[in-house]
Amino acid sequence: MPKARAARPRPAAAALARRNGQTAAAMVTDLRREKLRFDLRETRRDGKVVYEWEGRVTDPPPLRETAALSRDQALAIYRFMLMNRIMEQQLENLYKQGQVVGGVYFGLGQEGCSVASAFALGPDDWMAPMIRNQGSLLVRGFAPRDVMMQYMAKSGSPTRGRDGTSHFGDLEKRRMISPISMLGDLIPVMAGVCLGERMQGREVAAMTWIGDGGQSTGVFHEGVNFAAAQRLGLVLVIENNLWAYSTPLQRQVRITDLAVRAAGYGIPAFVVDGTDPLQVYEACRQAVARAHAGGGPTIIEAKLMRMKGHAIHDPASYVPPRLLEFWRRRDPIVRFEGYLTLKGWLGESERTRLRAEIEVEMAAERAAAESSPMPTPDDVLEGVYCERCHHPTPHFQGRPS
Amino acid sequence: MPKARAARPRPAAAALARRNGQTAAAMVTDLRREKLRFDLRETRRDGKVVYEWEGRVTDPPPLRETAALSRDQALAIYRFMLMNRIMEQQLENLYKQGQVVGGVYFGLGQEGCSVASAFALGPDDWMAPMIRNQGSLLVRGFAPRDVMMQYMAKSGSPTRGRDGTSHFGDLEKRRMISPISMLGDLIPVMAGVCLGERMQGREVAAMTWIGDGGQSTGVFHEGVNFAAAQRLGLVLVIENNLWAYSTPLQRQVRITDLAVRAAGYGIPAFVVDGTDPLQVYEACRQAVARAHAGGGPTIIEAKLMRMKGHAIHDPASYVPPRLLEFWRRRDPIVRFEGYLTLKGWLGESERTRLRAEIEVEMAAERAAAESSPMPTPDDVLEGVYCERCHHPTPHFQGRPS
Amino acid sequence: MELTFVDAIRQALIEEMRRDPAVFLMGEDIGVYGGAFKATAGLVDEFGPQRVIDTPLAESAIVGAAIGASYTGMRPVVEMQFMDFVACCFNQITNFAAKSHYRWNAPVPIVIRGPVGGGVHGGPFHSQNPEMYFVHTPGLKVVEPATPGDAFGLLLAAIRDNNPVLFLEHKFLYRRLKEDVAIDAPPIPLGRAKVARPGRDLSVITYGAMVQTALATADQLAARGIEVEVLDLRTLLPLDCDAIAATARKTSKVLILHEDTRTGGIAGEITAILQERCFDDLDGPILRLTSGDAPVPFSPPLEEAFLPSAQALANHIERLARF
Amino acid sequence: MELTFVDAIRQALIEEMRRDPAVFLMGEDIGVYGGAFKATAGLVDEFGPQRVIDTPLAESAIVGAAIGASYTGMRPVVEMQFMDFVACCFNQITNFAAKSHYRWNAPVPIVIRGPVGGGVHGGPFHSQNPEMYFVHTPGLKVVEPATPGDAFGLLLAAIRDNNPVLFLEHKFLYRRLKEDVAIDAPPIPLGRAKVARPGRDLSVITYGAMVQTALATADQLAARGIEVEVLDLRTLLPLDCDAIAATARKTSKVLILHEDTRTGGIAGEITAILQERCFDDLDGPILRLTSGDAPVPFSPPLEEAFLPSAQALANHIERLARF
Ligand SMILES: Cc1ncc(C[n+]2csc(CCOP(=O)(O)OP(=O)(O)O)c2C)c(N)n1
Ligand SMILES: Cc1ncc(C[n+]2csc(CCOP(=O)(O)OP(=O)(O)O)c2C)c(N)n1
Ligand SMILES: [Mg+2]
Ligand SMILES: [Mg+2]
Repeated sequence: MPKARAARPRPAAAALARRNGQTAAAMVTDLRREKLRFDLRETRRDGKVVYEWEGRVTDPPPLRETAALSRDQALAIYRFMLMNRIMEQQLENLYKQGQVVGGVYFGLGQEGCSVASAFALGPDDWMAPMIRNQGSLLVRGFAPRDVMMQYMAKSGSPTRGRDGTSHFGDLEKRRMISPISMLGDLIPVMAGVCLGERMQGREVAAMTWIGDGGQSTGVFHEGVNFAAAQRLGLVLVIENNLWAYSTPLQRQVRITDLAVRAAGYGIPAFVVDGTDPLQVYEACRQAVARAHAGGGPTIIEAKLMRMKGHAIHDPASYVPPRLLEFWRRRDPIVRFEGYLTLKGWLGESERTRLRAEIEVEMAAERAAAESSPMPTPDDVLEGVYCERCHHPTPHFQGRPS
Repeated sequence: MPKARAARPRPAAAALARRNGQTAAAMVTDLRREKLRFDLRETRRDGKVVYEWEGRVTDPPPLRETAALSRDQALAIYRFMLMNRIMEQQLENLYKQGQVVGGVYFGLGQEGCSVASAFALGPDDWMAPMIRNQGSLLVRGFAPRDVMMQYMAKSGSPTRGRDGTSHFGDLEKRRMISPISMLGDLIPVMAGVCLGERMQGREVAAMTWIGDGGQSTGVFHEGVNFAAAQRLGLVLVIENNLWAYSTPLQRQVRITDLAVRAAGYGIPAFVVDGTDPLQVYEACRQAVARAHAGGGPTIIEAKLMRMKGHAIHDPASYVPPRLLEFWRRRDPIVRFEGYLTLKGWLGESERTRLRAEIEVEMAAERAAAESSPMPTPDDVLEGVYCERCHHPTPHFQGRPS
Repeated sequence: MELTFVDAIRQALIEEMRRDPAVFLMGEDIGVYGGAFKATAGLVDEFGPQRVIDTPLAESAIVGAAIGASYTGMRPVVEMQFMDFVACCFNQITNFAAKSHYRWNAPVPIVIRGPVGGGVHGGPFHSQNPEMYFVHTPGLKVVEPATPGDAFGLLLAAIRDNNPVLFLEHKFLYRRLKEDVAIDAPPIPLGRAKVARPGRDLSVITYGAMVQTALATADQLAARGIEVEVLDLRTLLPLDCDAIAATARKTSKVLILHEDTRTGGIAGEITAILQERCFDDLDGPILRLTSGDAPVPFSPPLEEAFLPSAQALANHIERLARF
Repeated sequence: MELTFVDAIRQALIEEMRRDPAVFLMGEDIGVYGGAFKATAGLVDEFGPQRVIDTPLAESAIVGAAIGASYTGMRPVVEMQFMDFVACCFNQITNFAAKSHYRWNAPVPIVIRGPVGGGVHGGPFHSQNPEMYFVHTPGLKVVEPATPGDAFGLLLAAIRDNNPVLFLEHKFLYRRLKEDVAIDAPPIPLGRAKVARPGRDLSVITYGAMVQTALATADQLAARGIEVEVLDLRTLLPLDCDAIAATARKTSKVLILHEDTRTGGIAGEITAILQERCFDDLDGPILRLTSGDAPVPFSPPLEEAFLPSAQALANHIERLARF
């Protein structure tokens, strides 16, 4: 996480623009170097309905350079991506050993998007992860053991075993909101976070993610529109990974680029290659800056592919194998490694060392997670209500306007 | 209502297009002759927060000619518009005499839109009115007494006093669905009507309306997207009358033309002057034809103004008077009369005769409504369930595909 | 200060907003218009459009944004134009707000307030009593006052509470009740019922507008020698089980009265509590008088037959008294 | 045919779709994937993507479209991936579907089915029992079977019913129960409870997965000389009041068991019914054993403590038997 920055009072110009109800010019900026379409064909094979894909499996172009990232920042992103991947390998391992309660969700192939987006946030900003954003949790300062203990339902987990997966948060230190399972509901909540902050004199960014599936929900529309109408600093990353569970994009919507929806809210949008962390970072950086300036929400559509099933139990046999093959060539870690190598920022030996270092760290995290006991049920019915155990406190900086 | 037409089997081409998930080119067709914006200023007067409007009060351009309407059809639309207005005058009168239960809702200034849109439907098509679409009820074959009795909560009303206002329907004869109060919920329901019809071998249009207010609801988004994804013949007229109750458009959205939202669904849209019934008819006619051809949904944004308060109790003092003045010059009936006169389709004497004829008819309708008794409560708890009193029956024409 | 029921609510909002800059309002038409029932009339003039926010017509966004703002330390009070519309933000309330503190220790100090109930010919979508949807959702609190004074004092408490509170205002009372309200009195704690009328023969347990029906009927029956105790629940979640048990023990006979529909209404819950707590104290069956199991009909004669009447209440009481 | 609980549901869908072309399915991932729990596995292959429709992720659209299709004479069966998500289409169900016939005589023959309940460590959003939200909504029917045979027969009846039916399938049973199901048997009428085990000393009234708990505990207690009657409600709305009264009259002692949370749960309703109908027949208080008033916790030891256990049931029964 970048260093703390002084609180930003809302600039008067932005306030004026907001009061005048000025319409932002809606525009979609496409940062991609390859513009892909994935038209699946629904057909029958041996009497079964299946999807087919007839596109060509090609090699990806180089990443898109951005001036906004220093060497150290780029390497930090790389490290988080690696941690993300290795942590998920450990989770798979824990699952196979029967140490996980319920299922495991993977962000394989999405690490670059998850990490680079969260990396664009400042310490005053807020975020709320979705289930595949385990990388963003790491960026935000959570330890792999937190994630592991959530999956293992341990007493040491952030929710003390009350909830699982990435369903946790931290209001005080890390400014992270816990999601709920119902997709879309985070969006107005994050808009509300910006509203609350604004009323205390601060313009902040509030980042959350949504899938191609989740953006069909009504609450997506209500939330984005609310943020637009109130010009709140929502930064919404649509991770368009082509599938909502088993349902391909073309059964969900009649458009190809979900970013075009931004026009309907009068807000700007980006389309980025979600396997290129540089593009993701660049778009999110701009969106966050816009939020800080009181400019309102931004949508970033990241095109990528969910490289595993919906959860660990799902073999994803509905996915045409060649489609997976296409995306396997776009592994974000491999691509980013290529970039860093080309820049001379990452040598073979550093890479090996880093990987080894993370493996060691992860083993320690895992050991710590495993050593946490299961919760005891004595207080299972307590804490349903806040009986003055917490003290919600605003911190006003200047008058709310 | 136009004459009955043979059932339309769904054309193979459309089915193919649908199966291939072909994206419709999203385009907005603007039929207006004057492109207006209404930027209100929120300010203070005598310590009170008020809205001001600084635009100029101008005269409207002539209506936009359409070849699609014959003289008889144009006169029929005119007649319905007049009926709509005179019926609402009677309703106001009934209210003042204390004969109405609850409030009355008016479509003053919106008659042209309400009537001309419903006029574009065929007998196999479906519709569901919103509260200001009392004109469309008349077009669909309901009698003024039906509307009056609903407001008076009479036993003879279509709902036998169980519900009020335009909350009624008719599954068998008029293919009209009763709305509920919660705005937006009709939209997926009407999509479902198209789906049900398609499964029985028919491509139909299902028309409903929504306000600038109601289109902020989540269920609007879910419904339009569902219709687009399934290419269902939803014809959605957005009556953008600049106010949702007391809330001006610019507090609801950060866009000026709600029709731009269509692009986010990959469907076509029209923008029309809602006080010009010819434009409204032309757009709806095309949308209905598209629905019949299996082409999917269309959005029609009609720009107009609610010329009274939200309901009869609301003096609408939040509306800047000059804004009302501007729109008073765009009275749809006056404008349409001008057009019909110019065409030589309506002379002074015919106009007087027609008005008198409707007045007489309306007095008779009113007398009939007044003579209906209030309901008796003997069966107040009955009919909550359908205990084989009705028999939902599909009528298959060809195989569902 | 002499205040009608709705003005007591308005006054409570004003007091809290003056006292605490963390309190703000969101809802449809609550600003310049002052709300469909004028519960926020003039508040935008005093507190400005930044603290009295006219929102888009989108209940899930409103409640969602309130939850989000509350996470930053604010105390949003949300108006539903009619409480019937909570069905449009049901997920935000029951899954986001209600489970937040239990799951991850994050309190959600929001109030969702608005008009409920029938008797004004609002029809099926403007007359509902949605309390049981929320009484059955752990993590929420549910309040329904019966007098201007209670409305005032309970709303103060609801706003200061750290949990999501549904504050249900019976619209029949808005302008029909008026009383002197001490606006400097402390909040009335949530979770405490009130004996609205003491009596020895039989207890009527009720809340909201039905308290008036119960009191009127009790007066009537007193003339015939039946002394009815009326317990006004005031808070429906958490229920004041002690007060419920106390009145049952005192009179040995209980009738539960509610305007909400019958099956699954709160009468069942109270009956179960009494079975668990006071089985040996009861001299007659626990009875209930409620609306019928149907949507609320629009037409006056229908609605009148649908709602529990004073006459029916008197009959029930007399029957139970004879037991 | 030997069928697991989930396969009995699948088979019922197949039978109805073969019998009646008006029946079709909508839901998330029910087509090629066959549903999150495989309740529709292979159905898209037999009936095609036009009758087994994979929808966008949008519960209000799905239920809304089902309502619309039903107005044209179709009989849609909608799957909620988890019944917890009904909160996202609450308005369509409770205000559009439930009130349609009463308001304007338009029946809404739809079924909304999907998995409910805990015991599988699904956490707060994949374990809920939402029945009371719907039991308290006039115009709906609510069904929750406890055996494969009942699941099959009741689903046939639900699909043929002209009203909106919530069909709740306890996911704990999906693959744990298996029995012979006569797929040519007639539908099992909605609204009729079943004596799952006759007994003379005490009645346990329950439904869903708790029927298994009740039966196991009853067997255990029989060894200690307590003969427990187990009444499986099967339909929660409309409740089979006659069967409820009959078992109470027979044994004179009633315990109500449900997995749903306590306050506002169906135990209250049944208690109220018994007070009204059987006050003089009861020899002890009507007791209830339920989950606690909290979200369903995720971790196994927490969830186990949260859910009603066989041990707690045995204790309650013994206590009541001694009364
Ligand atoms: C409102 C709601 N409905 C249904 C579900 C069940 N569900 C969980 S994930 C999922 C698919 C989500 O797809 P997408 O949003 O594209 O996210 P991805 O898994 O691809 O990251 C579904 C249907 C849910 N969580 N919330
Ligand atoms: C979901 C929902 N929320 C709130 C309301 C209360 N309400 C009724 S009409 C209205 C304003 C509607 O504005 P608009 O959609 O623009 O329609 P208009 O009255 O201008 O025709 C509101 C807020 C409602 N009916 N439904
Ligand atoms: Mg996806
Ligand atoms: Mg409007």
